[in-house]
Amino acid sequence: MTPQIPVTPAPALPAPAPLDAARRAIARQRRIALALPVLLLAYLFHAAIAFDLAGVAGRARWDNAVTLMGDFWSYKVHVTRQNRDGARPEVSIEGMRQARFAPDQEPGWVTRRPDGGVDVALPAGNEVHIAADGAARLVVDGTAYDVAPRGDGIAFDIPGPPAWMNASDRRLTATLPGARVTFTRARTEILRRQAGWELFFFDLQSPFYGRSLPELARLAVAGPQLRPGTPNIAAMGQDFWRNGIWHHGDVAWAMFETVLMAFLGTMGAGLVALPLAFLAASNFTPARLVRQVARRGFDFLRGVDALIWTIVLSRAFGPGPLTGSLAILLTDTGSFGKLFSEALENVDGKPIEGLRSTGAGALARNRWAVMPQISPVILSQLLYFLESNTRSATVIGAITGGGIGLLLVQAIQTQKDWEHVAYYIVLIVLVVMLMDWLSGRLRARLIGERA
Amino acid sequence: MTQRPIHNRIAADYRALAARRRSYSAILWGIFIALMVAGFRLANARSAGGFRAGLPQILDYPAELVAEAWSKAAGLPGLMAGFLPALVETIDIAAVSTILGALGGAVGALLSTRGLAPWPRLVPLFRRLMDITRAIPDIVIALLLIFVLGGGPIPAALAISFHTAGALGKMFSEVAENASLAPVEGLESVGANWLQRMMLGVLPQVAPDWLSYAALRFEINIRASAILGFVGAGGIGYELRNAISWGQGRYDAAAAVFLLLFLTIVAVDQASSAIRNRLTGGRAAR
Amino acid sequence: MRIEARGLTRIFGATRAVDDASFVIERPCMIGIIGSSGAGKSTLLRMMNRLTDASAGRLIVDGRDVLALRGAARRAWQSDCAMIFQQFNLVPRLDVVQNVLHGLLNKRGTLTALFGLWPAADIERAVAILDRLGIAEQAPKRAEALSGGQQQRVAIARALMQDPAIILADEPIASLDPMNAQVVMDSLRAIHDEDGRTVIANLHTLDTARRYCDRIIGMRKGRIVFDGTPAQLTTAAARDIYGAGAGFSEAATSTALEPQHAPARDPAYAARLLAD
Amino acid sequence: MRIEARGLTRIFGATRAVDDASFVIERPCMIGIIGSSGAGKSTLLRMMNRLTDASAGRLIVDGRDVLALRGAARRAWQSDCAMIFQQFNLVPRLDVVQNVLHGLLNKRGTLTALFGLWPAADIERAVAILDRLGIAEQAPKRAEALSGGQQQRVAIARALMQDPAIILADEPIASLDPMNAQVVMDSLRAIHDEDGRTVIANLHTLDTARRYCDRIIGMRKGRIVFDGTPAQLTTAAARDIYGAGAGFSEAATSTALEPQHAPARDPAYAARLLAD
Amino acid sequence: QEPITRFNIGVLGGENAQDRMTSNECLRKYAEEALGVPVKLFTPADYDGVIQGLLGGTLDAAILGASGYAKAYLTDPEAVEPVLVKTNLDGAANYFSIGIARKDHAIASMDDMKGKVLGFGDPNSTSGYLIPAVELPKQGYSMKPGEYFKDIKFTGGHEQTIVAVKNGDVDGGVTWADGLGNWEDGYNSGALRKAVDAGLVDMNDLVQIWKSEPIPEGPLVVRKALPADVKEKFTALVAGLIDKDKECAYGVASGETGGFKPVAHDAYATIIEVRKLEEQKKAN
Ligand SMILES: Nc1ncnc2c1ncn2[C@@H]1O[C@H](COP(=O)(O)OP(=O)(O)OP(=O)(O)O)[C@@H](O)[C@H]1O
Ligand SMILES: Nc1ncnc2c1ncn2[C@@H]1O[C@H](COP(=O)(O)OP(=O)(O)OP(=O)(O)O)[C@@H](O)[C@H]1O
Ligand SMILES: [Mg+2]
Ligand SMILES: [Mg+2]
Repeated sequence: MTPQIPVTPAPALPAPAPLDAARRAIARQRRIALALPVLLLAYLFHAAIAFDLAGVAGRARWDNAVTLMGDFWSYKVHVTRQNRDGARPEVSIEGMRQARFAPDQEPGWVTRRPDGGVDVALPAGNEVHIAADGAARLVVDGTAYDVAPRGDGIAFDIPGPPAWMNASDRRLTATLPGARVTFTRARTEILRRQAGWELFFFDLQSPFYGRSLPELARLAVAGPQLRPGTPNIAAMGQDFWRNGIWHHGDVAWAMFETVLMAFLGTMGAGLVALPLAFLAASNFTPARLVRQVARRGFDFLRGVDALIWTIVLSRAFGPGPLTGSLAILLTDTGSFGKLFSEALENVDGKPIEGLRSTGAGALARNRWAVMPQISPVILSQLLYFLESNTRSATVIGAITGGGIGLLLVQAIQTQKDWEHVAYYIVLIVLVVMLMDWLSGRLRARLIGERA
Repeated sequence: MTQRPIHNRIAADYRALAARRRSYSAILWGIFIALMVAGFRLANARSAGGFRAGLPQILDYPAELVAEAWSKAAGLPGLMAGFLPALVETIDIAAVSTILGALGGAVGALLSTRGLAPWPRLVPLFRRLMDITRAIPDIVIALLLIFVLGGGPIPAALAISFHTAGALGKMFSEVAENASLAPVEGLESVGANWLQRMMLGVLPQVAPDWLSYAALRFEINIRASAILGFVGAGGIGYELRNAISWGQGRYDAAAAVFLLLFLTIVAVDQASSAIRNRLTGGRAAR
Repeated sequence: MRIEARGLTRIFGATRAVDDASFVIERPCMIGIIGSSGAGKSTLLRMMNRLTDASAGRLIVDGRDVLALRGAARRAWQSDCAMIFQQFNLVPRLDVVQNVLHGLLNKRGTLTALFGLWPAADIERAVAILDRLGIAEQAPKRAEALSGGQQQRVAIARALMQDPAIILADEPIASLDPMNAQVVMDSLRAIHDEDGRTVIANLHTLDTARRYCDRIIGMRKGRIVFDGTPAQLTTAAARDIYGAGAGFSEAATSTALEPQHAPARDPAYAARLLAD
Repeated sequence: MRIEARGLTRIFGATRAVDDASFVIERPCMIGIIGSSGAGKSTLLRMMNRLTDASAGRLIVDGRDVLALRGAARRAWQSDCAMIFQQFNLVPRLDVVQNVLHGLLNKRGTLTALFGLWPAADIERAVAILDRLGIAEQAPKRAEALSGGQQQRVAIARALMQDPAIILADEPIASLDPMNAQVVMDSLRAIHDEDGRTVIANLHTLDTARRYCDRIIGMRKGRIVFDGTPAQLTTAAARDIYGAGAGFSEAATSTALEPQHAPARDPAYAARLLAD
Repeated sequence: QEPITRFNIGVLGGENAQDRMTSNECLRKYAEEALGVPVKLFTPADYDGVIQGLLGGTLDAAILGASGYAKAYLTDPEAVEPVLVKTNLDGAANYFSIGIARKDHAIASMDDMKGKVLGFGDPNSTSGYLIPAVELPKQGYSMKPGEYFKDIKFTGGHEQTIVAVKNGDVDGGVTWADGLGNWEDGYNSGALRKAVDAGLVDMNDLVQIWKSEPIPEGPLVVRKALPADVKEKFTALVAGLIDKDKECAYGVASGETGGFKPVAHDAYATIIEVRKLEEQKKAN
């Protein structure tokens, strides 16, 4: 297509003014459009340097991340032999005393020898054999390595240990695919990684452990009572709830405690803040001083984070959900006070004047002309905060209060049970999403607002 | 006299309606009060200290802190100056995470807003993803990242960004939903690609509201980054934790950090609400 | 009831919004107050209802100065002296009946007022009044869902609910279209005719004042410059009130639907309104 | 350029918005599409511009089916086939020149538009086009600050900036007052006359179509029921298109400023427009 | 003194909250039997939570760290009194601060740390900061950053210190161990042992570069304001726990133990002095 429009620039233009104006307009836009990203990038660059991004990237332990990710969905079975007393090797999950396998429960890859020794099969065809006297033979890719505990260390004869082996005369660690084997004079330990959240439903003490789903379903409706006197379905519920490893009952309580803190804190703050908000609203409190005091009070309550309030209050109320609730209550009284007083300042004065003209008293005016106007604001703020406080309550609990946050943070800090961490995170995310959804629904129902 | 039955019927209907409404709200209030009372009693019972016993002691701790800080008041300005770098780090964390989070949120919002999304079928997927990022408390991400990256500001900034992206994404998307599609369609008709349509057709419309939400978020993120300091993610929160957990003897430092943090939060709060008011011309952002 | 204003004055900063206004109302009648914008009409009515305090002067009603009342006595006077506003001043989110019942807030106890536990008789009366004004069907709707004319009638119903001796109306039809304006003015007139209440209405159009009122008060710059019957309100007098030049045309202030239309003194209509 | 529509069809749920529409445009001309609301006029144009996908049919332009184009090729076609909307569809917060320059989005890189890196020649051309449409003075203003008629001319300027072979206009004057409507229609006609571009405009008034178009297509319930010259469009034919009874009066669809006004084929005016 | 209506025990330690609850559940039961009032366990996340609880009177008993006891004592000498201390299997009631470094960094002792970076844990920790910060300068290693060590960093906790040493973020670090058992296992208990068991480090890669004087184990404290008979009963219960229920005693002591033996305030006089010293240093 050939342009048929006769476009001959400058000379034909009647006046250069519009063109100049247009050029200036474009130039201004160009300045803004270029300056903004440049400023942002410059700032981020500065931050990257201030934060030592390069150094951190260099020091990042991606292998830790891999371990962590792996631990999220897998567990380790420990086979441990105490070399001191020559005891029988024990097999347990994550080395936990409560999760020690009874002889008949032991996994198939552990084979007991009649003489008291044990053979352990590892992934990728590797094997460990431990003799009754503690002397061990490690077979990796068909090559055998012998290690024996001694009085002052361990004895082995391995010229040029392979890369997966970390050996000294006191300790030998073999990091193998899906397994780790450690020898010291005190103990020989084999860890084998298995996928899944073992014992999630029933712990080893439960008669329902190790049964398949169809089997459990059958037991639930019919079949012999595995715990005489209790129907199987009830026994299953009890065993699940009182699971000694995953503590579902306690976790549920902790989760509930977290939601409780959020609920009490938010709603309590709403109740406290509402009357106070009138003091901070210029159209209800003409006295400047009172208003300023109220406002600065709100700023103070809000400016001190809930977490710090928790610390301040823990002296008076001790550990437990009460402190957390009150801390949320204090902070949110500040937030609500501000929000509500803003809502009050924005109320339409006409209905109030209408009521005043009928001779209605101040109480009646506030009840019938002010409340109907601000109640939608109040309600939607309350519900909005309820959801976000569920998250804050997790953090508060993590630091002093209790609840699921405490379980989570401690599980992370002790760096032991990552699958529990994953469990808690999933629970928290689900509950927060549920609260989000619920508060959206309630808002939509009660105020008729778009959810 | 013929109207009597008519307005009697209306009055009766209205009375029935009012009674229904009243009982509905009475039930709601009843449930609410019952929940509050039961919840409070439960919390009271599950706590080490009781509400009643604790109330008179509520000022013990602050009094202790203030007393010590007061007795060493002369040193406070010096202490505060000493904590400035940590404060700057906290603010940097908040700023970086607000920027990154806002960028992420903007992309998330555009991907998950009906009418704008380049892949309309994936809208629910992106929405759920944002719900999830929003639901994970930043402290969790920070703790996990500390495990990989070591302590310091970067895990904190990443953790807060992650959460911010989800939170802002939702708000941005609400704004974008109300944006007029006419300019977008206009641009589509000239053959503009998706990026051009969004940047030129949507962004100018939503920018004031988006910026105002981002300003609000910056304020929230300052607190968040101070809090993350508590778990070893650097910044002023770390100093505060050290001072506070040492207890007596270092309450002056605690007071200094606390004052600094409080003043910052109040200043940012005021600044952000001023910015928001200017951007949205008085429309409250939330 | 005798109402006497003596030297009513209200000063806002440097402006004398109402300046030494005096008049006597011997018996119930319908009074229109006219005047250009800023003449002080609203301020005068607001002083009478005690929404605005007077700077000086007295308002003597049946022998006592209502401007001196305080607290509960003042509110009791307000409940006896209803006010209707240009912008209706209803509570938009509440339903019509609740808005009407607000007229009783002064008379019922605190509990009723706080929890909205209205006696059945009150509700019936509210609906009856709404019916009288032709909007009973709207009773359960939210006030905000109604048209302007309907909302103003709800406001009138609230005023009637107060069962007041005097109804003050501050430009009741200024926000309404001509059609609704007529309905509202007809209602006010009927209230005066049938219930014998004094109605004082600020009006911004001459023809409305002429058509509906027994007596017209003209204000200019805060002062009462005219007080007489519609017949006495000549174009020259009007020009005086509005401070207008010779080019003044009455039509400029008109909002009438049909200028020829007669005031609503239709006996049949009055009978129907009286029926409750 | 030869444009041929073959059996264009678009189905929304159960509605056949456009049903088997076929026509051929052999050489540039100005075409008006008329039909009552919901007849499928907009859908037809939107399919041609590829804003809406067709359910069936082909649109063959110079031998290739533009409905089959995807991605960049599709956008290239769109840039060759400008569209003007009833609601202008400008970016309200951006200034007029930028809105006009958007016509080049498909031809210049994304970065150019984002950072305002427009070549000087582009800006000159944009201003020249604005000048041709008589709104050069508005160039630095925000689009939202302009009147409807001016905004529509900005939209036309954007279309011209695309330098398209075809201009589609979807009820370009429906939101405008008669005065502005005429200016806009005059501009469209001038563009056809002077540049030789094909202009296809949905029009909701018969007289506009008659006055400005060389050819009129009538649609009814998605189908093309009329295709001919204005002369062939008798009142009976119109009645057919609008599915109206004998009471049908053309005036009902008229928006003309003065019905007697001659089409804008005033040579002096044309010369002025050509001046740039 | 009025009789108590309930008895709250605070439980501290490096275990996660759930495990702490489980391992102290038996103590709770015994205490309920002995005292005849409801007994509850609380597991705040850090030292401070327990100390605040004791100071505020919401907790009645707890096992504190030595430094934690010092803090409680310095804040309010009338709040709590130490009654018992846990002993190791060998009967000693001590543990140690241990300096560690990477074997391949050619650091064998603190003498090799000159100009290197030293990592501490939490500044509130006895072994992770307080003790080394006092002992090292006495041995001639100045604590002022830049004087002897190139820098001194707080990693935030024992686990983090170990990881930091392993990653090379710091050249040496200080953490705790009971000093019993073998180095290659990370000793019998302590932060090192936990890290080794978790697979975070391999002891082959680490060397011990320093060991502190014995640090007294933290005491079991009870609130001073408690009625004397309650104190007596509870003390007697814990003191006799090892004979009554060995498993339970292990759980309460969070590890193998030789039982609990009486202790008095004097045992912590040094720690309190150290803490005061540290405070003064901070003040200057
Ligand atoms: N609250 C107030 N504060 C200050 N000045 C006021 C106030 N109310 C009224 N005025 C002033 O008093 C004068 C009279 O106002 P008023 O509202 O009574 O006039 P009006 O006759 O009702 O006018 P309009 O027809 O515009 O309602 C005006 O100059 C107005 O500006
Ligand atoms: N996006 C859509 N989804 C569903 N139905 C649609 C859509 N767009 C148009 N329609 C339907 O297709 C039919 C034709 O619509 P179209 O907008 O093309 O008519 P029109 O002739 O332009 O009418 P108008 O003069 O009102 O603009 C109508 O029935 C309309 O409801
Ligand atoms: Mg007025
Ligand atoms: Mg259309």
